Order: sequence, then C-alpha cells, then structure tokens
Amino acid sequence: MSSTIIKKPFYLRPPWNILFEFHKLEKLTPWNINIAYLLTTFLREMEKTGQIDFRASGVVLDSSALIYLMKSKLLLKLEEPPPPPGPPKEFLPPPLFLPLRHELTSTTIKHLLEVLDDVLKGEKILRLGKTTTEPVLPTPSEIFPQLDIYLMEIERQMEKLYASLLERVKGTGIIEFSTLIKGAERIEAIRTFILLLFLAQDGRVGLWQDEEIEEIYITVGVSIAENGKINN
Amino acid sequence: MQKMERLTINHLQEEKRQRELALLEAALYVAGRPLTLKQLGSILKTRSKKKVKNLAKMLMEEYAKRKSALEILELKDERYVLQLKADFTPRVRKLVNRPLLSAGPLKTLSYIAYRQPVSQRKVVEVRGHHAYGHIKLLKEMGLVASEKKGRSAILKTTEYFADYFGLSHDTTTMKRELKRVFEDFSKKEINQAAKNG
Amino acid sequence: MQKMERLTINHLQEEKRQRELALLEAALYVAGRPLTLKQLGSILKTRSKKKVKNLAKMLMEEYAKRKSALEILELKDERYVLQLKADFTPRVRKLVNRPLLSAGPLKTLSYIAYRQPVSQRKVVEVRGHHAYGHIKLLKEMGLVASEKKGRSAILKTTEYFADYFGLSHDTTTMKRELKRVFEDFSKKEINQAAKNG
Repeated sequence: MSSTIIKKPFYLRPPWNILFEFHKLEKLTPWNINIAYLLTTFLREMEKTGQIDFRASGVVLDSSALIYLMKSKLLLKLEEPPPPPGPPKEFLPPPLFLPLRHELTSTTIKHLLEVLDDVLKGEKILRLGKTTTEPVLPTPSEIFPQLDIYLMEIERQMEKLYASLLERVKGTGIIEFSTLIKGAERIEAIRTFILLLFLAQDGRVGLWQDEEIEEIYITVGVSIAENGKINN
Repeated sequence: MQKMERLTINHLQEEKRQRELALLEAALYVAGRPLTLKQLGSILKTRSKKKVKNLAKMLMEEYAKRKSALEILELKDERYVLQLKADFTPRVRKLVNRPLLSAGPLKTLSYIAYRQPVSQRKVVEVRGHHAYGHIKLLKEMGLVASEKKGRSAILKTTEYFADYFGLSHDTTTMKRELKRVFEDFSKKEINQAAKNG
Repeated sequence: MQKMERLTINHLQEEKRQRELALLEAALYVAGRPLTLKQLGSILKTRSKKKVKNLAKMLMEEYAKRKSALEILELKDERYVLQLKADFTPRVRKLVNRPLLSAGPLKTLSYIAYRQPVSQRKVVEVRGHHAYGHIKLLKEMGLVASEKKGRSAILKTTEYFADYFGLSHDTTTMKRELKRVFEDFSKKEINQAAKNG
C-alpha cells in the first residue's frame, strides 16, 4: 500500500476545498470568495505536484461558475429600486375622555317659547301649503318669472318639442330623458324639462322616474293614457 | 380581642357607608336633576328603598352641616336633588352661558312639548329632515321619550324636561302651563311690537 | 372685654371666609368648567389673585378631607375646576343627561385637537367614514368648529373645548399641552400592559 493512495489530494485542503464542498459554499457570502486567487493557486499547485486531474478541474470550473452566478444575482438584487417608503404612520392620539361635570345651562322656558313661536309659524305655512295642492305643477310664472319672451314662446316651443318627441319615440312610445337631452347644454336641458312638465300637465306626455337609477322616462301618444303608470 | 374585632367590623362598616354616601353624591351631582329612590337604588345596587332613604337623609344632613353653597333636598314623591342654594344664584349667574341645546334641536323640542303626544312623522314634516338628528339627541339627553305605535313613533317630553323647565309632570297640566306662558309671552311680544312700531 | 372683642372679630372673619368659600364653590358648581383666578375674583368681588388663590386652596383641601365623590383640581395657568372623581364615572354614567361621547367620537376629537387646523377630508381619511357622524356630533356639542376654505371644511377645536380640559386657548400652546397629555397616557398604557402582560 503506497502512502500516496491514503494522502488526500491537495485540492481537498483549504483553501481550495471550498470549491469541492457545495454545501459549504452556500453558507458563505460569495463576496468573501476570491475566485481569481483560488484558481491561480489551484493551477500552480497542480503543476507543482504534477497531479493533473481533469475531473477536479471540471469541478473547479463548475464551482467558479456557481460563485459568479451567486455574485451576479446579488448584484442584480442590489440594483432593484428600493421599495417606496410607505406613508409615514399617522400618530393616532388616544381618546380624550371627558370628565363628568355638572354644568348649569342657560336655556330657560322663555327661550323655549321664543323658538316655539317660530316653529308654529312654520307649521301654519305647511298647513296652508297643503290646502293649495292644486295645481300639482308649478305655473310657468313661478319658474321663469322674468323671462317674458320665453313665456310668450312657450306654446311654440311645446309644439316643437312634442313634434320632435313623436318623431323620436316612433313605435316604442317611450324615451329616456337622458337620451332626449344628449349633447344639449345644461340650460337647454332645463328648458326641455320644463317644457315636458307643461306637456305632462296637458296630458300629452307621461313622466315617471325610476327611483333607483334616477332616470326619467317619457311616454308619448295614446298608449300612455291606457297604461295607468303616468306619474306627473 | 373581641373588642378589637368589633372595632374592625365597625371600621369596615363605616368605610362601606362612606363609599355609599359618595356614590349617592356622585349620582345626584352628575344627574343635576331630582332622582327617585328607585333610580338611586339602582346606582347603589340595592332594592331596599329604606336603605336608600336612610343614606339620602344622612347625605342631606352632612351637606346641611357644612356651610356649603349646595344643598340636598327631598322633594315630594320621595325624590332627591342636589342643587345650588337659591341665594347664590344671582352672584354666579353670569358664569352660566352655555345653552342646553342649540337653536335647531331646541325648536324641535319646543314643538314636541307643545304638540305632545305627537308622531315622529309629524315632527319631521313640520321641522324638516334634520329633525331626525334632533330627536335622537333629545332622546339621548333624556328630554324626550318615544313609544312605538304601529309603524310610527309617538314622542313625548320626559319628567326631566318638566323638572328642567319647572313644569308639571302631568302632561295635560304641562301643556296648559306651556300654553299659558306662551300666550303671556305672545301678548308681551305684541305689546312690545306695538310700542316699537 | 378686649378678649371678647377679639373673639367677635375672629368669629366675624371666620364667617366671612366661610361665605367666600361657599361662593367659590357655587361658582365652580354652576360653571362646570375650569375657571381662572380672574373669573373667580370677579365673583368674589376682589382683585387680589393671592386672596382667591388662598381661598381656592382652602376649598380644595376641604374637599380632599371629606370623603366626597367630587374633587377640586388646580389646572395649569392657575385655573380651578370642580368635577366628579374619575373612579365614580362608570357607576353613574347612565344618569348623565348629555350625549356622552363614546370612544369613537372621542378618538376623532383627539385627532382633530392634535392636528388642528385640519381638513375634514384628512380626518375622514385617517379615521374612516364614520368620522362624518363624529364630526357632526362634536360640532353639535360645541367642541369642534368648522370653517369653509374653498371646497373643503377646516376643523378646529373651540374655546369651549379648551376650557373643558383646562387647556390654553392658544392653538400652539394647546397642542403642546395635548402632546404631553397623550404622552403621559401612552406611558400609563405601556405600564398597564407591562403589568398585565
């Protein structure tokens, strides 16, 4: 038995052993491994001892590549932009508990009666308002008291709108308010709505609103009179 | 030895009594209104009216003994109140500047008082949608109580309301009182307006 | 004879002092908020701050001596307040005729006080949508006031708030004072947690 068989090859001794023990490699910080030094000394030692072993060279090559890979992964990681700083955490103070204190208040029965006077006046107005529920729709003068010219023209405008409605509802007999005023300016939309109220008062169109989507539906023609859904 | 024990027991009893008196005082102080024996009993965690009454009397005496600006009075129907002695009122009145309620809720309260028993629906109709919030506040403050009647809630003022404004606890009498004061007040207003006008 | 006279004078002086103490008590009772030496002085009809201070201290001691549920505290800037001792609060809370704020609105109030002037939008952002209701309540109670600024409302605590807690009316000083209160509170919380933990 020759001693050379028992003797470990040089590369299984430190520092080169690191290149042959992968599990150790994973525990080290790649930046602490000087590959150039390890490889130069590995080659020099191999030449010196004359133990030329291609398998060992292959393993060394593999390990070096792995270490490079680890280093470049770390580099890439470093290049990732740092996470944006989250909004600074708002300091939420604890609740301020109010100490219990008795406090005389300044409200007297006189104050109560002063305001009662106001409230009862309001009640009276409400009652008056109730007895004059007719007509349901406001008179034109209530809406546009100052626009005399517009009022004079109102009949003509109504006819115009009615004609346009008949044209647009065609077979269906119904049209949404939003469709009718599509693309119109705000003031135009308001005018159209008021004209619709007049037409409804005359019973020529029916109006009803879907409470959920707030759409107003306009029904035109005979069919309205038949379907009792008209809602002024 | 026996004497010592008795002393300790007496001492403990005395401490308990002191605590109960303080609790009674706390109740009367924060309530700022007359409290019944039942209400006081519920704070003291006892059902014995006699016990509450004894304690209340003790506290009354204690207050009477020290030369305090405050007094505890027994009212009729066995209610107790902690209040400022009347002679001090003029001297400290200028420190009282916080209204019981702001204008909105006060209006709603006045309406309920005048029209009671009145449905919540009616109150909201007259006072507007804000009245929901006012009614909630008035209930929380113990000025108004509600009673379910079918779908609607019927509103009334409470005894606390009557105590606060010095009105009768009986609703009919109270409404009469309110009406009378109101009429007097309106007359005065009219006279005032006539004078100014 | 001279001795008798001295006794009478002493007696008269003692009576006067008792009356002044009672007047002080009356003032603190009706105000329900901290009062300054100046305010107390105007009730006692004296300009001597020293005199008022001496009397206030005497009254404080008197209250401390009897086993009362009430206490008189001296706050910063030489202000005095009469209030219920905190340990009695849970037992008598239900008798209070004011909407007592629960923890939610109180937290919103703390936040507004701490960050003021602060936009309503910001408060809702931090405290959640419930804060709308809290702000409404706090305004109704006169603890918070709002000011329109463009589209947003800017919230601030009121003078009533400052008075209630015995804080400075000057916002900067008040915020510093509050910071200290909150820090004390946090420390207590931590100690409590450490004890419980």
